[in-house]
Amino acid sequence: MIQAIVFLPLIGALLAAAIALFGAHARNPSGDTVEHDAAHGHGHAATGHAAPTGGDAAVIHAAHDEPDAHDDHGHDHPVEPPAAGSRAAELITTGLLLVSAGLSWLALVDVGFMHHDVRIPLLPWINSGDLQVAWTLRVDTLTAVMLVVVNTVSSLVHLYSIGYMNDDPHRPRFFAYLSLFTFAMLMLVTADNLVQMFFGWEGVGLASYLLIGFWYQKPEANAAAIKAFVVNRVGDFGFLLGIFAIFMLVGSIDFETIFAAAPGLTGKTINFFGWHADALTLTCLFLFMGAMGKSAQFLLHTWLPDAMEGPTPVSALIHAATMVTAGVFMVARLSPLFELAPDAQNVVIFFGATTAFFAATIGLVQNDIKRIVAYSTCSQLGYMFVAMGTGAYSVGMFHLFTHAFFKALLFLGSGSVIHAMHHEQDIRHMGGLKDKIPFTYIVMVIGTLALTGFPLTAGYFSKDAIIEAAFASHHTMAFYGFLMTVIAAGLTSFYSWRLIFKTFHGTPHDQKHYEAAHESPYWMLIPLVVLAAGSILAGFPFKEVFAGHGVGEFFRESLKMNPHIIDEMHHIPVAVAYLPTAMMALGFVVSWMFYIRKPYLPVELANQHQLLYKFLLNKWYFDELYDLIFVRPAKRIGRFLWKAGDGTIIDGLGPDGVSARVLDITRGAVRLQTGYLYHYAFAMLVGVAGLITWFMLGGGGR
Amino acid sequence: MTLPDLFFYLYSGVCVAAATMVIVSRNPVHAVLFLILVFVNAAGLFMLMGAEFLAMILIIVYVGAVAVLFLFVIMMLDIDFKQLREGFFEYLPFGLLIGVIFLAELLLLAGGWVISPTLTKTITAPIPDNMGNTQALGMVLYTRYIHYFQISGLILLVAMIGAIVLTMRHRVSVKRQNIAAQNARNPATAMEVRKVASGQGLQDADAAEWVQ
Amino acid sequence: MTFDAAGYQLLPVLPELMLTVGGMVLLMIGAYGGPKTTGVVTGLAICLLVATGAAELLLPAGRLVTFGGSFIVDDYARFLKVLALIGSTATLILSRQFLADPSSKIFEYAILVVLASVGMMVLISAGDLIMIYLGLELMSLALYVVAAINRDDAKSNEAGLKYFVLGALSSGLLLYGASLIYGFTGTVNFAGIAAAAQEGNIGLIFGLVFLLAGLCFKVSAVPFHMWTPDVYEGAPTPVTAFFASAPKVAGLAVFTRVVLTAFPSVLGQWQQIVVFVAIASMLLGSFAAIGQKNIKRLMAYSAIGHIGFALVGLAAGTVEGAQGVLVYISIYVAMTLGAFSVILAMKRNGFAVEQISDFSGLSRTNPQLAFFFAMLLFSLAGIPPLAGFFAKFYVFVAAVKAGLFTLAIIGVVASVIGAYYYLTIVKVMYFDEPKPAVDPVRFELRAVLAVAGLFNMLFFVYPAPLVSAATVAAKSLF
Amino acid sequence: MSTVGIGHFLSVAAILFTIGTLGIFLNRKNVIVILMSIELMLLAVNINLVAFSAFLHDIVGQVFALLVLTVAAAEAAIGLAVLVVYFRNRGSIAVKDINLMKG
Amino acid sequence: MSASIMTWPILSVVTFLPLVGAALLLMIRGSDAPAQRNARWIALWTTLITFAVSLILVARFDASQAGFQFVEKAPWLAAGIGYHMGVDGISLPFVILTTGLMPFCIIASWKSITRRVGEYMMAFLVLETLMIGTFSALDLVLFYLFFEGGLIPMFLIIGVWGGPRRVYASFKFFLYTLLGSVLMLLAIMALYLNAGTTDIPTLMQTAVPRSLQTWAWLAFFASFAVKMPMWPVHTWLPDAHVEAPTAGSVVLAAIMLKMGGYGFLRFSLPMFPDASHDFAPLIFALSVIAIVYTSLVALMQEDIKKLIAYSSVAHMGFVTMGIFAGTTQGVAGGVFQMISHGIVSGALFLCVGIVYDRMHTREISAYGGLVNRMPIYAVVFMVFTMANVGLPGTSGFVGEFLTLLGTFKVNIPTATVATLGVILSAAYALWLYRKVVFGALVKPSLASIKDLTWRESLTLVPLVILTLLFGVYPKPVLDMSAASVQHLVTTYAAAASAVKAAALVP
Repeated sequence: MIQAIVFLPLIGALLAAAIALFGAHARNPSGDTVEHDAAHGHGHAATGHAAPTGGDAAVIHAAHDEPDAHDDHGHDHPVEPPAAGSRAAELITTGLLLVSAGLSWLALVDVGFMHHDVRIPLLPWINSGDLQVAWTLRVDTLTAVMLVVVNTVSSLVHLYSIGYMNDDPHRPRFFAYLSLFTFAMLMLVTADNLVQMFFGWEGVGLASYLLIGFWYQKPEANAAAIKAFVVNRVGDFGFLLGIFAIFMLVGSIDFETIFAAAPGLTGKTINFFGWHADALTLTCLFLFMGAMGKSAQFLLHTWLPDAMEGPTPVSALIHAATMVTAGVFMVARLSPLFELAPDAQNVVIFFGATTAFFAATIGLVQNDIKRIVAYSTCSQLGYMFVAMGTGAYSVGMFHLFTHAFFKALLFLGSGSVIHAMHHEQDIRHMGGLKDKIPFTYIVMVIGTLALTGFPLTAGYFSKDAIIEAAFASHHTMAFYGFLMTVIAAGLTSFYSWRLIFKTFHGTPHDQKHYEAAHESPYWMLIPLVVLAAGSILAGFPFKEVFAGHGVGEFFRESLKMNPHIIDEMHHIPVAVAYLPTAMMALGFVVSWMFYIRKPYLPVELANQHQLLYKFLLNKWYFDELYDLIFVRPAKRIGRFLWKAGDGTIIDGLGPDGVSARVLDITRGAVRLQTGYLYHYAFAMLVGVAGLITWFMLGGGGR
Repeated sequence: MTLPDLFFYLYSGVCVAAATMVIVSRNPVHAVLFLILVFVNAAGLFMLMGAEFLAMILIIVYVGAVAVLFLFVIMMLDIDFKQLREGFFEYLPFGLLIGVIFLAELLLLAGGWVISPTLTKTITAPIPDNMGNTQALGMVLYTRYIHYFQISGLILLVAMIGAIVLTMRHRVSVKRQNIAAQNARNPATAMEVRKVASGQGLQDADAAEWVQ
Repeated sequence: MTFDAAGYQLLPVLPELMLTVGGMVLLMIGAYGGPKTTGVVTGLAICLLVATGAAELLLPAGRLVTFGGSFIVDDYARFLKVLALIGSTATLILSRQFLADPSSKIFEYAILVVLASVGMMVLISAGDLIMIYLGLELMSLALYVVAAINRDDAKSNEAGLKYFVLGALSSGLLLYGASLIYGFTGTVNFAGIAAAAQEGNIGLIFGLVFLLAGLCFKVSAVPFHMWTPDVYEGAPTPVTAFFASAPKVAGLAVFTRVVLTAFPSVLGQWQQIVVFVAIASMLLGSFAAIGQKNIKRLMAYSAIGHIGFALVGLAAGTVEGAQGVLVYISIYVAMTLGAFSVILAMKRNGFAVEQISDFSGLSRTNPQLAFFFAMLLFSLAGIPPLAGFFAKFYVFVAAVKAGLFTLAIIGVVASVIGAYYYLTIVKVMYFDEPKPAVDPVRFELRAVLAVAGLFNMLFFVYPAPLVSAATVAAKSLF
Repeated sequence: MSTVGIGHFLSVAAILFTIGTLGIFLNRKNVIVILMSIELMLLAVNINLVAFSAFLHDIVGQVFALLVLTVAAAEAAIGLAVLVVYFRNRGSIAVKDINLMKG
Repeated sequence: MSASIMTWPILSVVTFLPLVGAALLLMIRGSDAPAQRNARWIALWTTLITFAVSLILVARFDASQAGFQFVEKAPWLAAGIGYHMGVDGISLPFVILTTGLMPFCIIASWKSITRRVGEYMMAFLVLETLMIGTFSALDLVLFYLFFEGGLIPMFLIIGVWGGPRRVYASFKFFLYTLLGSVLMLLAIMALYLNAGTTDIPTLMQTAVPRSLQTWAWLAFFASFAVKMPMWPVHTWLPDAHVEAPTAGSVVLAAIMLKMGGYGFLRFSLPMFPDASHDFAPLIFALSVIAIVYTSLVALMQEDIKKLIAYSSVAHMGFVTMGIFAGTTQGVAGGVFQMISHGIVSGALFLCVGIVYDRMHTREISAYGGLVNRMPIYAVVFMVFTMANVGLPGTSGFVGEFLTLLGTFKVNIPTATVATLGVILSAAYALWLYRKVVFGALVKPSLASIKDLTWRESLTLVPLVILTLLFGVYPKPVLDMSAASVQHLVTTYAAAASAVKAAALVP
């Protein structure tokens, strides 16, 4: 069963890829014809090609004429017919995913409640000396939860995409990517060792790169894709170092072995660039760095908003529900290590809390509908890390679980809006859509309620639990975490409602698009319904097993919880327990004031605090900062090293310089050969005189 | 100062002075004459050392043959002496410096020679006391040192061949009269009648033959 | 004084006698037959040289000494004589084309080569200073003449003149040295010198310096090399090929024999000289060759460089070193003969071309010629697996073993610099656009080229014969 | 023997030898003088040989000198032959003109 | 002859078979179309048969043994310098890599080489012999022969069939590598004189005096560092790669660079363990510099091949680092990285060659949007780009991971800085991919560019499969070398600990 869950998406991906490739190949002549024609003479070849390339020439032509036409989406010019077998690819991948999702739920029940943990060895992988890495599927409760999240969201996204991508000619490729992503994610969550996890980790990175850059004709998409990959790699840098450190300490990268050996590592130190760091702390920090990259935490978050260049289902799948939670999952998976490294936990809390707050502040002023949701995602991931840092891993997982539903819902809902608005993403151009697309409106409101933690929605349970855990925790950073999450709760509420109000309420700002707006097809609506249901229902039934006393029973060995945190969470002051709800209400009220009641207020506020507004609007200037301190220096150094380092210094002093000197000496040597007899004779005499002088003066004597 | 000493200084003084003149005199004829002077005085030095035969040979061979050969060549070449007058002193200081160092070292060496028992032990052919220099030489030259003699003969042969090869010329370009051949000519050998195809001229092979 | 019959056998000099007498017979044939016998005389001379080589090998084994120790036939002498005779033979073969030219039908050429070969053989077998001098002069006088043998060519004359003047100067130096050695040891015999030189004094060293200066001139080692480029360039190409092969063998042979058998006790002194000369030669050969445009001139600098490498082996002053020298010179002779057969083959419309740029695109117009030449050049550069590599290998092994690390390092660096100009020619042949094709290559050139080229390329397959012969030869010196 | 010892003869030889070499490389005039300088050098060698021979009482030196004399004559002959050929071609024997080839 | 030869000298056959093909090529006269066709087919069949025979080596190889197998011995140059061939787990993968890649090189040159086809093929076949010989020689002089001999055909390949600056590049390549190697030659001689033999297995057992170790190590280092190439002697590589014809680049990157790494493994570590231990910091420093420096330089390249060349330098940095870490993972990773890089960089150069054949330019700026017209090409290129980046699941990851893992145990700062390469490689490789393959196809010159032909697919698809296979299942290679690597590491560690012990004694 587990194999089926994991590999069905891969099969789907391969089939879809094959279809995509054959389709693409069919549309583009291979070079064989060139060679064939060449055999008959080039003159004919040239004219022979003119006809079949006519269509493409048109594309190029169009692209030349309207370079700005690509500002939005690459498929504005659907001149290419969809590849043959597109529908087949869609159905195959989606069908396989649905099967996989169904099986995942079964697995959750089987593992989580029936306690049938499994480890399935598949193949040996990297064996070298004491390093023994094998492909093994490991399913315990933690994994099972992730399987459910991943497969459910993924299958719904697949389904949704059938509608959303309906007029894209490259659908098979899209579905291949989606399924590939799902497979990689499944490999990640079922990993039995760090390296396999890293495989999945990078695999999702690759899939996300491909998906973000799906519209490869868009320069922004390409840039965003690279950015996502490279920033993630920065995180992976840490992850890898973490793996190395663990291997150095434990001699293995198997989870079982590591966890068994972890208690023995306390007190050991590693000399890291002269810093005698506590081994476990350092290792955990390295690993957390990986998590930061993948989960877009503060400092490594910059790729996430840009990743919104990808198609909306991608945003939903990868950048909301699944991939970004990989970091959270990783920390949860490695809870036995983090539990032993309180300093590292503090760092986790700090970054989580900071991200929660920071992303929320940026979300306040953004205008791109997907970016708002993206910053919201960022912020919510911060919440999860706060939970992880406090040792309430199950709580973090709970939020991960619920968040997957409502965030996917929000993204897909946004997609529905965008679809309705003909790929308009700026909320300033929207407004009043609730009448045009009421269904979408309803699900978006549901999602917003869940996100903001409206009582009894899924988010309410998980998010409040996190805030409680932060309050209850005894970590140094815990209070900071508590404070930030509470503030962020209010901000979240504000910007979420802002989005709803500006999109669906008020007056339409773009009449043309507004008139044309239409409800999405059923392919898209069905997933929305399912997710909406999940957003409401995923909380309460699971409250006990994730954040209540059922945790130990449910997760068992898969998480090593802070032993007291759950109890202490239940003994916090009532005021604190109500604080998040209050913040949510406050946010709603302010938002309502700003955007429904007195729409001029935000403008005035922005004008009064121009600096702050700009600061937030420009995302705390992080992109600019990174550009200034990393990207541009790297390029400058690269160019310098190339031209000055390689060119002037190494080649100049090395081969080129030496050869120039050799030529100089050559010129001198040749000049010595004057052609005159007397010079030749003189040289001989000087030679003899020199030698006898050498011996005469005793230099050569014995 | 004994008489031999006096003669030594006379001979050597003239020798060195004449040698200097050989290389500095502008007229090569003068140089040859100075060279002869050198040789004659060197023969005197040989005499002082008891090598009469060599002294005689020096006069006969060098003065009689080599120097005359030089003179002969100089005359034959008909050199424009004016043209030869420049450029002696161009690098003189540096050249002289090297020469002086060179000479100083050689002189130091010359003064350092002493006869030692090891030397006398290694001597292979002591000069017999009971015969003259010429006889002593004659005793070994054609017996013990016959191979040297033969090889020097070969060297002279080479010199002879070389001189002939280099200087004796059968100029190919010069047409010499060959009366017999001319008389033997008849129309069959002197003429050839050819048919030349119109517009083609002589073929290459024909042309080559034609030229010959 | 009694005639010591035991010391004056003629058997050891039989090959020399054969060659001498044969040469005179040929001289008679030529003198009476006139220029039209040039081809016949040359052909017979080739046969004579081959027969002499065979005779040399047929002499009784072991060390034969005659003329009171003046003439030594040992394995060393046999090895080098055969090598020198190969060089002479090959150059005569290569000269056939030149001699076929109506303007240079000079039958004396072959006779001079034969007599020069006698000189070389005397030189190689020389057991005392007088023999060295006589052998050297016999060889050199013939060489002066052949250098200038192209009477109507100003360059050839100039080459002869320069060679003669400098050669005479070097003879003078050598003689002066010989006289000092004689004076300070009381003998001219190598064994006697070795015995007397136990307490090496400054006079002896001076003599050694002068003597080695003269010998360095013959092998064209820096700073006594100055004649080489001009003479190589000016002399007719077959003569240059001759200069580059056999006389070098003889020069190096006597050089090695003198220092190893006459001056073993002052090894420290002559080693300094040899090291200095070797370094200077390797460097100058490598550097100056880069600036050359004329292939013959380039080969001259190449020769200077190669002599430097050969002297590296000698500098070691050991059996290995001598063996290295022998292997080196053997392989060098093969390489240089091959190279010169290519240079001789370079004729366009009957005119010899000798600028490096004339080789442009040779690989397209005459691929085989270009290929063989390229392989020879790589071999000269010392790139394995070609023979040139092994040549360098043996001398450097000897140097390293003798602890001459600096010399070895400078040597290998010089070989890299030297590789540059060989590569330049390969580049011209292979990378550049072709010039008009060269004339069809004569058979004998192709034959020499094929033998030399294949020897170069396939030496590595079965190096044992040459190497073991060289070992035996080297051992006979000690 | 008188006060004039072997050193004196050797010194004369050394001076002559030096003059000979100087003659070769200081001479910018004509090749014939160079040939004469060579003869001077060989003469110096001969004086050396004879001196050593006399003072060592060894005949070898004189034999050597005799051979040197012979060979020197041959050498002179060849040298002059080369010179003649050269002159025929170039019409000059100025040392400075012998410069077709260089570099 | 040794008794261990199994019925026939299989290793020599593999080594010299290509020469037979070259000899056959010699017999082809003329340069007309049929002659060219024959030359191509002869070369292809020769390489294929060689590959097939080399597979027998694999089949008969006993991976559990650390020692040399298929040993052949014959007297040769002198006592102690013999013809001695054999492979162990470290060299066999390289032999197979060589024989395996050569057919691809021949096929890749099928259409793009139209001038002097026979000579071209001959050069490649001779080169193949020399490369196989380098990896299977068990005598230092023999090794040197093969090692250096490779310069000649490569020089001609770059120079005759290369790009516009081919003269500069070929000379630089030749002289640079030669200079490094001649110093090694001196060290070989010193070793010969020390041990009286150049037999590699014997030398591995022979203790070398400490001072000689230092010098010999440096001399070997000079050669191998240039060959690798390591920073700062790497500058010949970009030039050589850029100017070489496609197959030349492939051979250069895929095989010839590996000779350096192989040399470190075969000589430096086992023969000079003390010196290796002493100089490991130097190697670490140079490797790390290479990784970061050349990656940064690669970021700024304007020429596709140059970029890949610089990335090769960076990847070789991982290799040297791993080898001198001296740990099992480091060394095994080094071996694997070399094999993997052989496949991947070779394939990348093939990819470049494919577009070069169509457009005759390697300027990155001349391309863009190829995916629109060349979807299969885009996929293939993507696979290799990702392998170059070191994405898990591709062979590139395994080697990089192992070397870093192995180094981390020994030297944390080195491993840490080297890991930065992971980030930078992603940056330059993806940037290249984006500029060349992604984007809109707006350049008119590219409008009618064609996708892969069957012949091109034939060369690339097996490499794709290998890249992915070794990424997911690297066991065949790792197992093949495991025993030998373990043996190497054990002896090295023993020597190194002896050094440490000696250092502790006051």
